[in-house]
Amino acid sequence: GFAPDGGLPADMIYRYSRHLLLPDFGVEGQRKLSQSSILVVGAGGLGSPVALYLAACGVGCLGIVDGDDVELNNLHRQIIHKEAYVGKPKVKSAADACREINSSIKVVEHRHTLKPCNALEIVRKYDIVVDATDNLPTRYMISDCCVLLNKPLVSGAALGLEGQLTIYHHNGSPCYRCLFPSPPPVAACQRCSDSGVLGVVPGVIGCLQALEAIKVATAVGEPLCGRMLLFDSLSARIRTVKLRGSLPDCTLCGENSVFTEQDFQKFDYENFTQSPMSDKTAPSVDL
Amino acid sequence: GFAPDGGLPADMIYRYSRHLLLPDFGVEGQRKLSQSSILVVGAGGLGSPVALYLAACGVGCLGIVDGDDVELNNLHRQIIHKEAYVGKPKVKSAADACREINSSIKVVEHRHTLKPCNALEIVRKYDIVVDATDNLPTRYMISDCCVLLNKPLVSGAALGLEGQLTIYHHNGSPCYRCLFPSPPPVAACQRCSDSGVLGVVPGVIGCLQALEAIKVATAVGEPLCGRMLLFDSLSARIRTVKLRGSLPDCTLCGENSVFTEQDFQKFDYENFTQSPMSDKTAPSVDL
Amino acid sequence: MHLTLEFGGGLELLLENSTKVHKVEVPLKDGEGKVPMKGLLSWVKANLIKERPEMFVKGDSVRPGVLVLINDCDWELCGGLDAELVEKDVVVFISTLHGG
Amino acid sequence: MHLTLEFGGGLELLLENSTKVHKVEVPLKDGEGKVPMKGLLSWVKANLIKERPEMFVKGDSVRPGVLVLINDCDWELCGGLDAELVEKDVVVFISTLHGG
Ligand SMILES: [Zn+2]
Ligand SMILES: [Zn+2]
Repeated sequence: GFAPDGGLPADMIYRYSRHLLLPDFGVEGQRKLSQSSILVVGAGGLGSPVALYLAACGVGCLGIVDGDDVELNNLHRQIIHKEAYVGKPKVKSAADACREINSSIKVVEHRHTLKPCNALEIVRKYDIVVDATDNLPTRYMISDCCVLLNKPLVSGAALGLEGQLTIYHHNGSPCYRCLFPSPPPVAACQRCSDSGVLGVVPGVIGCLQALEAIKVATAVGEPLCGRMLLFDSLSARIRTVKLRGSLPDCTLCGENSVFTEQDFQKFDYENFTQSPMSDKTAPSVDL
Repeated sequence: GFAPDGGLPADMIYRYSRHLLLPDFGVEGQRKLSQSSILVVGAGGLGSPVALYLAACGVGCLGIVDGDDVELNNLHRQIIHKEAYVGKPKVKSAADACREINSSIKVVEHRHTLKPCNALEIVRKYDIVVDATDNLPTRYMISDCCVLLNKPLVSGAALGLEGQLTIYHHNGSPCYRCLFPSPPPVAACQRCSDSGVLGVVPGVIGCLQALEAIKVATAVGEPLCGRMLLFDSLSARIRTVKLRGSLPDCTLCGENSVFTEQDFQKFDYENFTQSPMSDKTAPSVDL
Repeated sequence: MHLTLEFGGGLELLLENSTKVHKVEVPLKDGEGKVPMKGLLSWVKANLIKERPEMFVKGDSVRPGVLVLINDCDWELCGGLDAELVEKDVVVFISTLHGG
Repeated sequence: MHLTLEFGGGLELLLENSTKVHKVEVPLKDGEGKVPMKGLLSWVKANLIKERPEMFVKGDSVRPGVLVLINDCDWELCGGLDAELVEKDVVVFISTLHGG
């Protein structure tokens, strides 16, 4: 990283020279990156490119949280994991891969499933949160947690041949509950294990999540606040649409919200969404 | 891969189950992928995600061609290379990484800079070519070679904070010379080593190149033929624009073209573009 | 009135042949040059949705988890159910994704 | 005539403050409601390009390596230099990239 006096050591100048040459980014952008801490929730299809690109680009502290182990049917899209890590914790696999490409940053392993009982403690340590998870209750939970702790949330999702991306709770943008005050019916909660996902689709969305996290960390460019990117891989069409802002009467981020950290820790997200927090169902492929 | 009788072995059903579940992709898509051979030219910023995602998704034969060695200042964006490979050939580094995530596919190392004298021989062996290079003369050369051998060319580029993507010479789409019959002035030929590049920008374009290569290989979806994707990372805007088709009077792909394989082997691309085929200039970062 | 309707995020599965883009002609009421979103939802439910209508509508509105965009803008910014559509508007219905 | 002009791929560096998007009012010739691309190029060169005009134009046209898009469509499909612009058109000038 940077020296305490803020100067750039010679090996860092060389490693990041292609960033330092960018007029819109430069030394100041690299310095802000090196001083930022980013938590990636989920080391799966989205989390793979997010963690690799954030590690490569020189984020100061990269946290990865995931409670699952690597499985062979993850490998078609989760490019951070090697076959040798099948059966081992995803967090360990992902953190090792990040250290192999950049030993100069700090990589922190949180080998847990993020839950209401541990989320506040973990998320509190970071400046920016990236939602790279795969299920609905966790998405509500992470958004609520980020509102309580006032952290920007770079949220991506991918399923089938489509992807979506936005930044919640930053620069006036809505939180997840502003957009979706009530959860969808259970039948609408499709998962990758139910419906499949083309491997490179979370790759595209994950790279874009890393980009947005970098933009938030460095204050370079216009982050996707109050906008959502919609990706349709079949037609190669990507549109960016305008979203509502944070709603004054939102039960979480609204001005009269009474939702506390204690409420959060007791909230039953699986019951709220009628949907489990893990995506481990074995797929039934009928050939 | 698939068994000779076309059946899917049980471990492949499990590995690719999330693809097999996709109605638009399914067993037939996976079979076509496993029977396809794709050449990635360049194992750099674009080639890193292209090679990783093509290996992960189960392309039958993945060729990688690059004559350079890994340098420390590549690592901020070239996520396929580990620090341990600095100073070693990029092709070896990239191929090892691909084998680590999928030992069931064939990975071929071409440890050369692609040149008019070797391009025909190498490209001829593959069904689809991905241009993941970093310089103008090589882009003309690969396009000419793909026209001569009638191969679809998935071409991506990234510089600074922007990226571009299209498929040349496929389904009536133009070749590089249809769009750019004359090369630009030398002063317009900026490189990553001159102007810098934000690391994740080639990540986004490379993932999209892998996607388009998969769509061409499987005949799923509408590939980016006769269209170009323009990516501006600062504004997070991605537009897809309509391009001209193949020009009847193009000197390369036009109906009256007289350009032969012999002409190709003798053509001086560096002289034509007044620009060198390698991007090795050390950057001068003035801090 | 000529409108372009697009369905995504899985909602296209409720439509014939899972077609995502529909160029449609929505009838106007006498003397009016506009169609309110409320009217469009009824029309879509009656004319395009082929199965499981509860995956598209709930009560008067779309079901929770569906974003509605009028000319690439969240319908909440345009009046929601009371938003008035005009000739050649593009309306997108997209189900939010949770996978990764 | 009101037009939106966008510059990318490095061409924005030729403009004031490297601004990419320019909403401009291009004067019409007497009695005409349209501006040909040829006329727009001259107007851009005279009014927007602040340095190195040879990086934007060559002869009557744009320099090699620049793509011109009228309403997201390659100008070669719209008549090239003779294409006629109308009110509210969006014209993009983008330099092709070679890096990776
Ligand atoms: Zn809210
Ligand atoms: Zn041609």
